[in-house]
Amino acid sequence: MPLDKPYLDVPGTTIFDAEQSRRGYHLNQFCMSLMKAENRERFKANERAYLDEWPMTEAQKEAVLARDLNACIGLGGNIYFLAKLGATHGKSFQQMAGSMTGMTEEEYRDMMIAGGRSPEGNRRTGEDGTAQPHRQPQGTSTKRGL
Amino acid sequence: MPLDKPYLDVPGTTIFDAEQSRRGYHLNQFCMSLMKAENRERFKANERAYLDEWPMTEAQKEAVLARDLNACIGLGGNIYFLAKLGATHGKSFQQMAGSMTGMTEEEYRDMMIAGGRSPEGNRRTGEDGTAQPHRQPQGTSTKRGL
Amino acid sequence: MARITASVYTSHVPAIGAALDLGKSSEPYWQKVFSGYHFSKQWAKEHKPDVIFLVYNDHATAFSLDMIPTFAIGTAAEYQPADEGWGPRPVPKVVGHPQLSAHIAQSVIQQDFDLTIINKMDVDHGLTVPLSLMYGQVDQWPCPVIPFAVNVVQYPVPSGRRCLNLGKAIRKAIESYDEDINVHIWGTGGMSHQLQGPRAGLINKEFDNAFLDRLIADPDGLAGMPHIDYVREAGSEGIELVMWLIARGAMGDLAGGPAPRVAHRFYHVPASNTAVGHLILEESK
Amino acid sequence: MARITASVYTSHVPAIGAALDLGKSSEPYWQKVFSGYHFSKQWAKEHKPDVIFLVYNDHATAFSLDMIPTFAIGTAAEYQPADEGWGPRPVPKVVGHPQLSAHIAQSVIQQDFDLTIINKMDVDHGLTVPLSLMYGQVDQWPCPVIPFAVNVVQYPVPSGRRCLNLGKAIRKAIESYDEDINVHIWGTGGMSHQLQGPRAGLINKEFDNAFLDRLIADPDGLAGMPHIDYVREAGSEGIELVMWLIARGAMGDLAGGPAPRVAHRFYHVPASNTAVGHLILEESK
Ligand SMILES: [Fe+3]
Ligand SMILES: [Fe+3]
Repeated sequence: MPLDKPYLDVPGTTIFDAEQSRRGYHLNQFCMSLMKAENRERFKANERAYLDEWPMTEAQKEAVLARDLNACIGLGGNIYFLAKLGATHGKSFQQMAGSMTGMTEEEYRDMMIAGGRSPEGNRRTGEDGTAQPHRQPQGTSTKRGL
Repeated sequence: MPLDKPYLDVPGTTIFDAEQSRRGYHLNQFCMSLMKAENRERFKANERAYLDEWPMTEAQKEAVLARDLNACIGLGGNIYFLAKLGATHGKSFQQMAGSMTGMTEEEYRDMMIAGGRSPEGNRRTGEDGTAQPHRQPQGTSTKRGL
Repeated sequence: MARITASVYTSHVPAIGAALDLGKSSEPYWQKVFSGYHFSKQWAKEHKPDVIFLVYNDHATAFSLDMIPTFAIGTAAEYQPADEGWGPRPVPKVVGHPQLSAHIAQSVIQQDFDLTIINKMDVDHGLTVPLSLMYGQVDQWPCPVIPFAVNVVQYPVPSGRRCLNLGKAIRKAIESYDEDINVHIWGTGGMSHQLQGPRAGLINKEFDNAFLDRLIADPDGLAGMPHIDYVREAGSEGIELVMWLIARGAMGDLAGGPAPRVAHRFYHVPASNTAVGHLILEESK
Repeated sequence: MARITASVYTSHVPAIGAALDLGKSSEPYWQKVFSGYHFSKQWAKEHKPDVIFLVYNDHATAFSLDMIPTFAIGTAAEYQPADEGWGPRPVPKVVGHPQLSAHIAQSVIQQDFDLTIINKMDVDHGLTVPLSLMYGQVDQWPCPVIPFAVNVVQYPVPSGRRCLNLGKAIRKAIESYDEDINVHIWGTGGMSHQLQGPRAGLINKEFDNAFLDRLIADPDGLAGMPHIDYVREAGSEGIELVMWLIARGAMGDLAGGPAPRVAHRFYHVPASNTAVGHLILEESK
């Protein structure tokens, strides 16, 4: 029997397991490089050139350039690595998380102040909660990425 | 009760435990640096200057300069790290091991070909085997270090 | 003989660190968070440990994908606050306790926990935010800290049961240390939160409060909860809560002693994306 | 379903690699060593695995004192031969098996072994010398290899019992892999040797041969031998022999099957400072 992945039916959620880690290795290691101030400067000066130093896929590079965190995660990125990308552009974890929902910053912040997203309807794919695929995007943001 | 160190009564033997590791941290990390060819060249060009880049004790630096591996081990060195020092000077593990016994290279090699050092009398300090403190140095080598 | 006298549990939300560091702590939003730690700061003054054993997770800071230890114990003399991309937090360096940590490493490995020993690493918000919450803005932390990092980033992470048993092993290790010192053990991370995808922002107050109840009164039962329940109920990053079981496992009731005393309990939503939970348990005298 | 069909045990003396690499293998001194592997090379041609799970120890090569994992599994696509100070060995790069190794990592961590996952490392003589001994001088190794590194450098190292149980867990992990592949598991290091101090050069033929006997017929009893016995009897570096118990633990008799068949056994003193031991066990059909 192959090993269980009981987490594949959680809506709007990608668990960072060995398979995702393999897929996202270079994308995530690129993000780690942004922990050095001089690398952040180099990246900001010419993003494309900096990305081209890494053996990432074209899709990964485009997702980074678009700050499309959902796309990054789909391509093997992990939020703790991607956070370095957000940090490089002065973004907070709240802005990063919100950018993946379709909500504006205000909409997302207000949801959190009101108690956050309910787990009701969001435990399993096929229910009717706010995180389900058929209810995306959730807000009125017109921004594609972070 | 403090943790057991049942290995303190083995003659002629230093077990590399956390305490030794702490003592020898910079000495061993210096050795690791010799895994890069350019560092080996820099070290060979001016050993003292290279050593002074490391926060090692003076005793550790002197033991390295003298290639005195027993002294290095007493100061927290571990043979697998020290091997990089020997390798830098083209020495084999057999030459390194032999250098710690007082034997010449030939004497040590001949002992190994004859079946190696017997464990008899060498299991516990206070017995009368060849590794016991009162029988050092064992051979006729006049070299102090490796 | 060293002894554990208390365990402390708290979320370690990075935005809390930022709020403190950027002088926003008097804003009403953050006041609600910090209000839960007023008692704790006073308690911390009255209950000063000699060493803190601090369980946390590294957030892709010291450990990249090149090397992912399940359990890593710091045995270094000191640790610098990490640059996580915003620049290092302006907090004191963390002074370690090489001797005690090496002792614990030796004992716990001999109890069949396969630790990775770390002599050089920077520590991220997972470790420094709890210190800030308990001690505020100081020039130096009040005592040495032993960092203990748990992998909760890449699956599979260690099970709740493994974490509880590890706590028991840590207790044994500390109690076998030959010096009369007072140790606090902290469990950090959580509570419910999710930082990714269309489900970002998930919060589950019922789950969190039940978790606190069971952590106090039924840690052994709680340790049996599978990972998938954390993910489904508490969000993908809610899995950090397994780390609280390590600290809980080190309390005396799980070694046959009396139940610990609840000195303080606090729960608040939100801090940034996260539900903030906080608990102080004292060993009964 | 993947299956383990054989386990191979061998010393991994660096001087053996040097003898091969420097063209000294026809010298009488080395012929005595290599004679023990003639059978093995033929056997290796007739019993070609799809993957080798290779248990070895890193000799302060990939792991400095900054980070010392007790058990580390490689999940990378490839590994380069390391420069240990003499320049890299002129041997092929080692191709990994990311999918199977990630599967094993997941399964074994869920069986409560606290592995460190490694995605980038160079491999030293501990891994490449056994490959050279079994496959000779080749342009590429005949199959992918999963490196599994055990800390036997800094004490405490894992116990024999822990190693045997880890082998059992690895067997379960491999048997749960959903592809019909043939896996060999290798245990390397040892036999008796000491590389340090006035006791350098220690060799204990009686101990080594008894170790081989018990490894074959009484692995469970052998697993109970404490570290101090290895040190006293087999020299400070003889402790590497605990790694053989990992490979042995993965054989079917410890999961209720029949005893393995001894395909080959060899013992010789010396290679450089070390007693060379070698064993091939096949699963009974
Ligand atoms: Fe966290
Ligand atoms: Fe070795």
